[in-house]
Amino acid sequence: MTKSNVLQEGVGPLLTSVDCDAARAYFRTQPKEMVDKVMPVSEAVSRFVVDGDYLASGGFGGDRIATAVLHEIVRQKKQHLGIAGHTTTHDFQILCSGNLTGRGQLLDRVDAAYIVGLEARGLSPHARRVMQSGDVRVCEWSNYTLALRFQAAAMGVPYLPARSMLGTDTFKRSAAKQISCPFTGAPLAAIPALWPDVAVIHVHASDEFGNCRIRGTSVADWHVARAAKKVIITCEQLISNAEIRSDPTSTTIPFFCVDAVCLVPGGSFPGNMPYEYFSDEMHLQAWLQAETDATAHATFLEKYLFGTKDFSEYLEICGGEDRISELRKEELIV
Amino acid sequence: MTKSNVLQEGVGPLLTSVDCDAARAYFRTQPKEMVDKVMPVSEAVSRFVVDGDYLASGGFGGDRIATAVLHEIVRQKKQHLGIAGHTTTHDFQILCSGNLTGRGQLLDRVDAAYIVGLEARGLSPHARRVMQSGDVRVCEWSNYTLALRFQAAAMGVPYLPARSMLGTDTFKRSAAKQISCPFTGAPLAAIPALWPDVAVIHVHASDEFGNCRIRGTSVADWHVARAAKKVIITCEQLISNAEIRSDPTSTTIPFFCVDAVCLVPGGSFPGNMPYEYFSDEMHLQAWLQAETDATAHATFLEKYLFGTKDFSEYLEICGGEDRISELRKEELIV
Amino acid sequence: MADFSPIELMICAASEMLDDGAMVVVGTGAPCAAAMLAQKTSAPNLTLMFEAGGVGPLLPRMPISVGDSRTFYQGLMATSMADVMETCQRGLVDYTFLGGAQIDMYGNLNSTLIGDNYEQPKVRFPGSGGANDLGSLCWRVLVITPHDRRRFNERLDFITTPGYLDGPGARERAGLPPGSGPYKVITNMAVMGFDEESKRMQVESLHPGVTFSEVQENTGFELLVRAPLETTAAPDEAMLRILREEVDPHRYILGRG
Amino acid sequence: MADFSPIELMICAASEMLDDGAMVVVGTGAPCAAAMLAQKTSAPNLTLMFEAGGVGPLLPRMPISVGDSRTFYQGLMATSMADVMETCQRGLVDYTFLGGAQIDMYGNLNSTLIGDNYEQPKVRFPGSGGANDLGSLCWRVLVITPHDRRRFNERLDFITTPGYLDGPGARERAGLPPGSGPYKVITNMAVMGFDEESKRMQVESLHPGVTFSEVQENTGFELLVRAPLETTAAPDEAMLRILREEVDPHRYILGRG
Repeated sequence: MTKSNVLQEGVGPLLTSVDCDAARAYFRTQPKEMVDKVMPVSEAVSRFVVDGDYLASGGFGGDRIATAVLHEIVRQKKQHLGIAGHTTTHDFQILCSGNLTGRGQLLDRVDAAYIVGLEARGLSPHARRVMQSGDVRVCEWSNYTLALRFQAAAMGVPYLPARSMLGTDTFKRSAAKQISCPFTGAPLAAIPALWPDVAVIHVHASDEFGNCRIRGTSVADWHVARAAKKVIITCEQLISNAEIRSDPTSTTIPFFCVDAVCLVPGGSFPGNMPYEYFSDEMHLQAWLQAETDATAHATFLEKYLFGTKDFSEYLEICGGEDRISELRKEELIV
Repeated sequence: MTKSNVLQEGVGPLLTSVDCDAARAYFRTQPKEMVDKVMPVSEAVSRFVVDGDYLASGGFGGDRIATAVLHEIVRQKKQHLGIAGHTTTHDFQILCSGNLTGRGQLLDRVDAAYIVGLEARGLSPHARRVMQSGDVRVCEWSNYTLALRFQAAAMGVPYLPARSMLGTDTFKRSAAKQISCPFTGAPLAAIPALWPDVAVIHVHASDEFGNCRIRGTSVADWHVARAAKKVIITCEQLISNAEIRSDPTSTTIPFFCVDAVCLVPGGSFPGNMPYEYFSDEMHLQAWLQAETDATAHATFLEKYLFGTKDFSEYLEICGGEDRISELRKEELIV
Repeated sequence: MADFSPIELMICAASEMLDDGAMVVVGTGAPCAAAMLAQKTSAPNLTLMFEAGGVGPLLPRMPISVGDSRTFYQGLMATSMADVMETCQRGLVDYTFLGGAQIDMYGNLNSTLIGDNYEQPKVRFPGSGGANDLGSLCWRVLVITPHDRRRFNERLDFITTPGYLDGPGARERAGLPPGSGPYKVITNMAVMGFDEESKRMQVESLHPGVTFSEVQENTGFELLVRAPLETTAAPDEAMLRILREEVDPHRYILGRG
Repeated sequence: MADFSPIELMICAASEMLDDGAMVVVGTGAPCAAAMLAQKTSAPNLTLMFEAGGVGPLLPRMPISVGDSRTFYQGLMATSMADVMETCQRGLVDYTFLGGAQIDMYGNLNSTLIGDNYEQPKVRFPGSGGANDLGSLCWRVLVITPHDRRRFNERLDFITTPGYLDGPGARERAGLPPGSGPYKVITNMAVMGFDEESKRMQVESLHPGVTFSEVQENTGFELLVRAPLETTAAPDEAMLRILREEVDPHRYILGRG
């Protein structure tokens, strides 16, 4: 078959398959009954995250992130995972805790649009060590083109065209191709589809079957949830199916995309959860600070992550409901 | 520039330009201030619908349609319009009232996915006469690919790939092209972007600037509103900007896409408006029945359309608020 | 044996083809009745979707339009046409129901026009609507249609929606998803499937009292026969009662059949 | 003349470049302050957008993340990253603000890495984020950055985000939208634009008290000069008061400058 249309191509590694027929065959066989999918985070991670899997982390790095699932992935010492880094910040930093800390290698490949940084908060020294070690395969993207990769997968097509990335080293180190438009002849970037093995997404509310609502910006999660082969939802609130049915316009993710539903109030902590609580900047700064020194980092991770049995214990030593209450006030201040 | 990738192409006419640079240049110069855009339907149509324009009609044929604008386009005897027929039913039938009725030629080109029919209600004899006359240029599409054309335009790219239409006469009579995937080599349909000159969309609520909310299915309107060069909104309700700001997640169409906002309660009549009123099946049947006979049709159109000065007069002779009240009950019945 | 009309038999036969836990995009009329009946009998976990964006409604009444508010009444999600179609394209949707003015031996469908001049057709029909998309992208296509020679045609005036096109491998060569295509055709005379090898239409069961030659006489192309040729199972009283009393009490569909 | 800090001057200069009625995608920090200041002074009808999906917020405080809830606090719309980026790609967005570890004479930006071994970089930065998209798709790119030779580089270690690439016509040849590209670079020393013909960076105005040779000394490539070379307008008291009291009363940004 001809691929004669390709004018240039990036040299970055394609870390996942672009075979939409294989994805179709997978989705065909997945169960689609409305069954109760509520389970603890530990069960969701042990059942649905397998060594070698490629992950997508919902939200926007430190905003509406599924912290509990990310922690549990590190606690369960999952190995050789891939990750889609479309503005991954604190979520990326959490996963990096499984690299270069004497627990094997959690991350071994990264599609990078935004990694190692925490936006205005600065860079993560440990995430930088991981990414400078040479142990992790990297492919470059931009936030939009990485979002577009999920969109292509959600649409069930092998690629989508865009006018971004062209002419830069970001393109050269990506796995995109430059093609010419079949209508105008103009150059376009062809952005390959990305079907993650697992997506972890924190939402405001879900019913027991996985019909979910998100308030505020959806970032790329509408497409991520549809693109991923397995989806673990954590939610602030479990609501009834009748409540979902009372306003179907508000459903962002339908049950047939979802494999596990975990009730985790405060679950985006220390990240921001719109309309619920603001980010805990003090805790995030303490984490960044700890990473500047190897011993301090080990002690910090032992205290907060490896030494805690679950997210609620972590939240408790971070100040528990009192701290969340303060962050609720912060969220609601005009 | 090379277009060597094209394996096959439809022979249908491309009724609009696929030049995304020209569309960019247009959108750049459009005013984007938040100004009061509330005006009567007659003013919106006379200002924003120009002879020769290509229209997109929001909603789904007989569901959430901008009846008042469609009537006014016919009343103002606009000529030589194009229309995107992605399940156009009663809306298409209304526009056909400007063809073969001694008032020149309102429609002269159609991108057809679903035209001349009214779903379970049967076919429109007059719309069929128009489409069988040979006076109207036609290009075939499917509902999804026509929706995808709006999506491509909304995204600002000249085409999007799909796995639909391939192998059929629908493809042959379309303006799509068959290309090979730059990643897998597999055949795909390339669906060209469509930027309508004007879109007419009925929504539940808008503020004076054109920030709109839609409840229920959005059909293709999210993309139609973003693709169109000019957008005329009719709404059941005008709400304050403060109300819009109280729940930004509910905004479907932002003000910068919108040119005119017209308050038209009952504005989807005789179509269905979700959560408001059901379709008036008696009136729709009467319309279909009238079309079976030329004289009866002329009389019917004179009474309901040409002889009325605006939508509220039309609604009045159809039974006015009493009829809407009945249809409200019908909508809410379990 | 219970007493039933041809349309009742067609709806009951179609409903039994829908697996529990499957997803199906339905239209108005008989397909919708078949899906509702399946939900109330053998497939309580069947998820209904409508092409304009309605997902998982608790249907209070038959929709009149596949975009009307009944298609998402107490639904799980009210979304866009593209979301529904892309769910099909992604490979999640098991079944869809389609119809048309003409069907050929490969299950290709015509709902666009009659005549040989495209520019000035003898009869213009609505066109594809969502049919081409659903027939391209869902795994299995079901057709419920009256059986006569005018419809069951050797050669379509226009292929609106792909069946198996011109035979084995043609869908895949065109770029349509492998493993998808026409599944069953249910008429007032028989149930037909498609031969695995030739992709041609074959009779699988005759309705009670109908002979094969009657079916062949009403078909404009040569039908294959699957051995053993069976008799379509008659619906039982319980199923008919649910169809008549719960699915279509106002006889919107049953009244026409 | 009013007393002001370099960061105050940079923010005020940037704010005056934003037309009323324009749309701008902003990040956190100084760009956000400049946009807020413009809204409160010369451009009340400026629409702010944030790449994670926030549109038209009434910003109560500076966002810490371009995805945090402040970016759509009392906003006009809370949408997706794709919607914002596609609004840029469609041609509606006039301005964006970008930064980076390195910038060259064509306004290309590096925010990916330092070093010559991609697999094992000396320093790994976050990468493009939305920068490449915004720099490709918005009409005009503004850069607010400290001025030193380490940043203003002859040759970037990595072109993360396109400026004018390698000169006139290069953006268009690559497929980037015609007529788009770097617009102004605002530093603690000067305001620079880009020469229409050569697409090279040129000094347009020097900040009060700064000489051209000081600017050139702190720049790793040859700067052009637009004639007549002007002095950057000093912000007036009213503007400074609004910046200090209304835009950044907690000195989140001003405190760093």
